[in-house]
Amino acid sequence: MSVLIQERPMVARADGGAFDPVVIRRQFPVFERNPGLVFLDTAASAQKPAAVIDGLAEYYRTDYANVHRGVYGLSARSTARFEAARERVARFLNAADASEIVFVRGATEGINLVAQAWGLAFLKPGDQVLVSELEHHSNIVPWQMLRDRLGIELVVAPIDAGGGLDLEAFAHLLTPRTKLVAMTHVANVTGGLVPVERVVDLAHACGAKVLLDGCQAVPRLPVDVRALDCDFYVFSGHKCYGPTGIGVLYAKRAVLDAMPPWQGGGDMIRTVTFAKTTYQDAPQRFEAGTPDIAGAIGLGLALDFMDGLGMAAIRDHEAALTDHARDALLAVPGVTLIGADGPGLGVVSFQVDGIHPHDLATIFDRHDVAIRAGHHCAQPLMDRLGVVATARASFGVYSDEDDVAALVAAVRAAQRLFGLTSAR
Amino acid sequence: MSVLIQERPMVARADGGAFDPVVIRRQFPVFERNPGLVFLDTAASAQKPAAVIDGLAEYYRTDYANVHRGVYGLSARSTARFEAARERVARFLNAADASEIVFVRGATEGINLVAQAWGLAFLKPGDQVLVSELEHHSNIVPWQMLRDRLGIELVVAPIDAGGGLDLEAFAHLLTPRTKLVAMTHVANVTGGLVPVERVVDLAHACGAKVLLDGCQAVPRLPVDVRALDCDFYVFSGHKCYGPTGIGVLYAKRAVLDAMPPWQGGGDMIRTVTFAKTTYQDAPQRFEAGTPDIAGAIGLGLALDFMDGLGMAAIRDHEAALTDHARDALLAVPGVTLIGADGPGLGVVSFQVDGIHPHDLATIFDRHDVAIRAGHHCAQPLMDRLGVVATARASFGVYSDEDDVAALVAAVRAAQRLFGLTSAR
Amino acid sequence: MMDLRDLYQDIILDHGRHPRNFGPLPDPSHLAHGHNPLCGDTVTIFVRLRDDRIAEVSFEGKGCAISTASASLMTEVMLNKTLAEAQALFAHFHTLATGGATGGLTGGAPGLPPGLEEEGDRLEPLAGVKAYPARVKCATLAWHTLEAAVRGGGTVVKTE
Amino acid sequence: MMDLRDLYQDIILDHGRHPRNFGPLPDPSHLAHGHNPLCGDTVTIFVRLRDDRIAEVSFEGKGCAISTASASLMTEVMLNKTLAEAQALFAHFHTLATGGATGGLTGGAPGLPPGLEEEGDRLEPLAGVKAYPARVKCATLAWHTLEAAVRGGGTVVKTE
Ligand SMILES: Cc1ncc(COP(=O)(O)O)c(C=O)c1O
Ligand SMILES: Cc1ncc(COP(=O)(O)O)c(C=O)c1O
Repeated sequence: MSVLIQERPMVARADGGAFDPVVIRRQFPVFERNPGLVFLDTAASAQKPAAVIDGLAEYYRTDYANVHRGVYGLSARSTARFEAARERVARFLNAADASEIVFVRGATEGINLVAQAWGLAFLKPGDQVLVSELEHHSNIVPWQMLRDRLGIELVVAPIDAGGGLDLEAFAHLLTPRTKLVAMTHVANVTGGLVPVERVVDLAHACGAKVLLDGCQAVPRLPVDVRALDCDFYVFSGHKCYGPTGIGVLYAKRAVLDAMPPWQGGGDMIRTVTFAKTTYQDAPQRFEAGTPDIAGAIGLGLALDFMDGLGMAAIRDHEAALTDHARDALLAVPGVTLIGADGPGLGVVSFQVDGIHPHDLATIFDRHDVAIRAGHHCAQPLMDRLGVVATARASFGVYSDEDDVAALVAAVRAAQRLFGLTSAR
Repeated sequence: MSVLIQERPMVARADGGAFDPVVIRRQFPVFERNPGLVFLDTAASAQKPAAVIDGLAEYYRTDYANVHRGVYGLSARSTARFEAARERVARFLNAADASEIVFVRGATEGINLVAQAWGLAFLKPGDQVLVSELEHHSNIVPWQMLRDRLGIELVVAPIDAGGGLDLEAFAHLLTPRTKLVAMTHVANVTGGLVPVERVVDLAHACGAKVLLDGCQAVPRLPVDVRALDCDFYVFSGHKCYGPTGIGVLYAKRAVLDAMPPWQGGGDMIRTVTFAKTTYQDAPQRFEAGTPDIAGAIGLGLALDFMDGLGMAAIRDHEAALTDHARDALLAVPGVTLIGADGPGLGVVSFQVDGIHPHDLATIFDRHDVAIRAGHHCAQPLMDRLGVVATARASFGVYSDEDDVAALVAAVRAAQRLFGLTSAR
Repeated sequence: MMDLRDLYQDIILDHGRHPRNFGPLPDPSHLAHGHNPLCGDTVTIFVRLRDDRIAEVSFEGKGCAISTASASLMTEVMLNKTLAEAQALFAHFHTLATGGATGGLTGGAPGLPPGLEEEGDRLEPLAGVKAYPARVKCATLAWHTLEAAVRGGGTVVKTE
Repeated sequence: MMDLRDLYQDIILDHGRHPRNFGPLPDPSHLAHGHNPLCGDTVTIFVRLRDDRIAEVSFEGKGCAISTASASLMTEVMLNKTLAEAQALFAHFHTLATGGATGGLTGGAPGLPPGLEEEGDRLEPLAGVKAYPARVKCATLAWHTLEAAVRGGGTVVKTE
C-alpha cells in the first residue's frame, strides 16, 4: 500500500500515547450524548471533536466580526484568524502558498468552480474530460453539465474486475484531446485507493491537467499536493471532523492566475464602475461575498486535531480497521464484499444474501448501528457493479474493533429476523 | 415611514418586557468578553446571541449527521432539524411554501445563482437588467458578468438629490426590454429604505421580474415576500444574528420550477448515468452537495431570537436609534451626513471635515468604537456621491443611545487630535 | 426499543421473499415506472383495465422487503377492483402507512367503503412502517406508481 | 491603550493637511497610478528622471492623513536622489513601516548607506504605523507606486 500513499514521518500523538480510539472517542461529545451509538457513517460525514465545537463557539464569543474590511481591532483579529486558517490548510496539504487555497462550501462547490470558471474558459468543443467509474455524482454531474453546454466529451475510465481503477485502460483513453482528468483519490463506495501518482504522471505526460477529489482521502491519509503534483485538489471540511459549510479548492497558483472569476460580488473586486469592473488576484477573486469565516476557522481546528493524532497514525488505523472489518464480514455466511480486492481505507461496502441494504440499515439502526444503505451518490458505479444499492460501513478516528463486532452482530441479527440463518 | 414597510401586528417580547438593548446585550457574549466595546458595524455583520452560539454547539453534540440519505436515527433527526430550519425561514418571510427556500452561502451566492441559472436560461441579447445606484457590489458584478457573457444591457436607476431612489426616473427606465429589476430593500451605505412595493408594482406592470436584496432589511424590519410579491428575495444569515456560511434565496415556486440547475452534484439529482442525468425538484435542484446543515439550523435559531424580540419592535428600535444618531452627529460642527434625507434604518454614513474616514476609524478604534470606513462595497454610489469613502455607523438590537454618545465623543476626540476644534 | 417485528411481520417477510403477481403482463393497457432516487429502488406496475375495473395487475422491480411486500400486497387487494374502489384503497393505505397525512380521524381504516373491509385487513401488516419515517417511501412507491399508471400511464413516478 | 499620538504625530498631521509637492508635473518622464481597493484611496506619482536621478517628483490623489503624509514625506526625501539611493530609501521605509518584513536585523534603519541618515530621520515619524496593521497599506501605497513609476511607468499599483 505504501507505494500508493505519500509517506510522511510518523507523527506522534500530542499526548505521546498510542492511537487509542476509546480515548479519542471521549473527545467526541456525540458519543456521550448518544450512549451505545455505533457510528459507522463517517464517510458521509464525520462527527466533531469538542476542540472544534467549543473552538467555534469561543470564536463567536470573543473575536467575531466580518473580515478584510474593518479597521477596528475585532475585525483585524477576525481577519487574522481567517487568514491563519488558510495558512493552516496550505500547510496541511503542503501547498506552496496560502494563496493557492480557495475556501468553498465543500468538494461539490470546488468541482463546480473548476468546471464553470476553468472549464468554460479553457475547454473547446471536442475536448475531453476523463473521469472514472468510481466517481461520486459531484465529480460527474458538473462535467455533464459542461458537456451539454460546450460540446466537450465526457470519457469514462473503467474499473477492473476487482473494483479498482483499470490503470491500463485509463492510459489508453488518454489522448491529446484529454484536457482534464478528474478522479477520486479514495473511492467513497469501496474505500479503494486510486493510484493517483500514476494517474497524474500519465495525464501530465499527455498534457492534461488533473483534478483530484480528496473527500475520502484527506480525513484518512497524509496528502501532499506538491508531491502529487496535481493541478486541482478538493475536499470537504465536514468529512474531516470540521464544521459543515466549508471546504477547500486547492489549485496551483499559475492555474488560478489564469482563471476568470466565477461568482461576482464583494471582496473579489478591485474596482467597480457600472461600465467596468476589475478583479482581485487569487484566492480572493474566487471568494465572492462574505465567506464562511467561522467554518474556515473551525476547519483549521479540525486539521489541528487530526495533526495532533498524526495523519500517518490515522492512515494506519483506518487501514488496519478496514482490513479487520473485511475479514470479520467475510466470515459471516451470506455476506459479500463489494470492490474490496485492492487496498482499502476506511470504507467497506457489502451485501447480505436475501436482505436488501435498506432493510439492513433499518434493522441495524434498532441495534444502534448507524450505516448507510443506497447508491452513495455513485449510481453509475452501482450500475457497473450490477447492484441497486449496497450497505456501507465507514470508519473514523473514533472507530474500533468493538464497532466492527457490533456490525457483525447486527448482520447476524438481521439474518435471524429474516429467517436466513438456517439456510446455511 | 409606514407606507414603505409591511406592517405586522406588534410582536410582544418573549419576556413581555420593553425593548431594552442593555438587557438584550447581556445575551451577546462578545460584550462580556470585550468590555467597553461599542460595536457599530452590524451592517457588515451582526454579533451572535448565546442562543445561536450554544444552539449550534449543542446540535453538533447531540444530533449531528449528514442529511437526506441516512436511514438511521441520528441522520433522521439531523434531516428533520435541517428541514425544520427551511420551514422556519419560510414562515419568517411568509413564503407560500418551504420549497421556495433555497439555502445558499449568503446574499452574494443567491444573486449569482439567479444570474447564472435564471439569467443564462431566460435572458437574450438586448434584454435589460435594471439596478439602482444604491447597490452593493454583490448586486452589480453578477449582472455585469452576465452582460459580458450574454450581451444583455445593465441599466442603472439614479438616486435623487436626497440620496434615495429616484422613483420617477426609475419608472421611465422601465421598458418592455426590462426583464429583471434587481434592487436593494434597505441601502447598505445610507440605511435608506427603498419603496420596494412601488418598485415591484411598476416592474410587474412592465412584465419584468423583481429581485430584492434584503441583506440590510431582514435584520431590521418585518419582511413579507407574499405581500411584496417579489419574484426573488435574498439575504445573508450572518447579518441577522446567525452563523456565517448560510443565506437564503427565496423564489416563487413557479419561477424555481422553470429554472435549470446551476451547480451539479449529490442531492440535486434524481438519476445519474454517464449518458444522462435527471434533476430533483426545487429546492433540492439548487442545493448541490452537502449543505451547511449547522448553518441552516443556526439561522433558524437566529430567526427565533429575532421573532422573540418581535420584528416590529426591532424596526421601531432601529428607526428611533437611527433618527437619534443622525441628530446627534449633525449637532457636531464639521459633520455631514450622507444620503440621509429620507427614512433610514439602522445605518448612518457621515463625513467629518478635515478627517479622512480611514483616520476616523483608527482613532475611534482606540476609543473602543468599531465603525466601518471605506466604500462599503458600493464604489459606484461613492462615485455618484463624489466621495472616496465614508464613515459608517450601523446598529443592531444591542445598540442604544449610549453607543451613539460614545460615537459622538469619538468624533470630538478625533477633531481634537487633528486640531480642528478651534477651527469653529 | 420499538420491536422490529412490528415492521418485519411474517406476512411482510413472506411477500418480500415471494412476491405475488411478479413479472410483466404481456399486453398491459396501462403501465408506469416508479423510482426512489434516494435509494435507487425501482418498480414497474402493469395493469389491464377492463370496463373501469382492474382485470389484471402485476409488478416488477428491485427493492427492499418493505417495498416488495407492499407492491405484492397491493396487487393482491387491487385485483378486480373498480377504479373507485382502488381510489378508496389507496386513500386507506396512505393513512395506514403515513399515520394520517391525508386525513381520517382514526389511525385505523378511515372511510373504507363497505365491502372492502377484508382488503383493509390484509393491508394492516403494512401499518408498522409509519413508526419508521425513513421507510415510508419504500412502502408507498408502488401505490403512487399504480395511481400514475391508471391515471395516464407512461409517467415515471418518484417518492422521496 | 497605544497612544494615538505615536501614529498621528504633529509632522504627520501637518503633511496630511498641507502636503508638499502636491499636484501634477507638467511633463513627467515617469508616472504611475496607485490604488487601495479596500478603501478606495488613489494616488498618482509624477517623476522626471534626469541621468538616473529624480530631478522632480510630485503626487496627487485622495487619501487619509497617513497616506497623504507618507506620500508627501516621500517626495521630500526622494528629491535629487539617484535610483540606487531611492531603492535604499524604499527598503528602509518598508522596514520602518512594516516592522521588518523585508529583513534587516534592527527595527530602526537597516542598511541605509552613508549620506542618507538625514532622510532616514525625516521618515521616522512614519514608524508609528507599524503598530496599526490595518493602516500599513495606507503608508506604503505611494512608495509602491513610485517604485512602479520609475521601473516602467504606466502601471496601476495596488496595496491590499
Ligand atoms: C445590501 C447588501 N447586499 C449584499 C451584501 C453581501 O452579502 P454577503 O457578503 O453576506 O453575501 C451586503 C453585505 O455585505 C449588503 O449589505
Ligand atoms: C468522493 C466524494 N466526492 C465528493 C463528495 C461530495 O462532498 P460534499 O457533499 O461535501 O460536497 C463526497 C461526499 O459526499 C465524496 O465522498
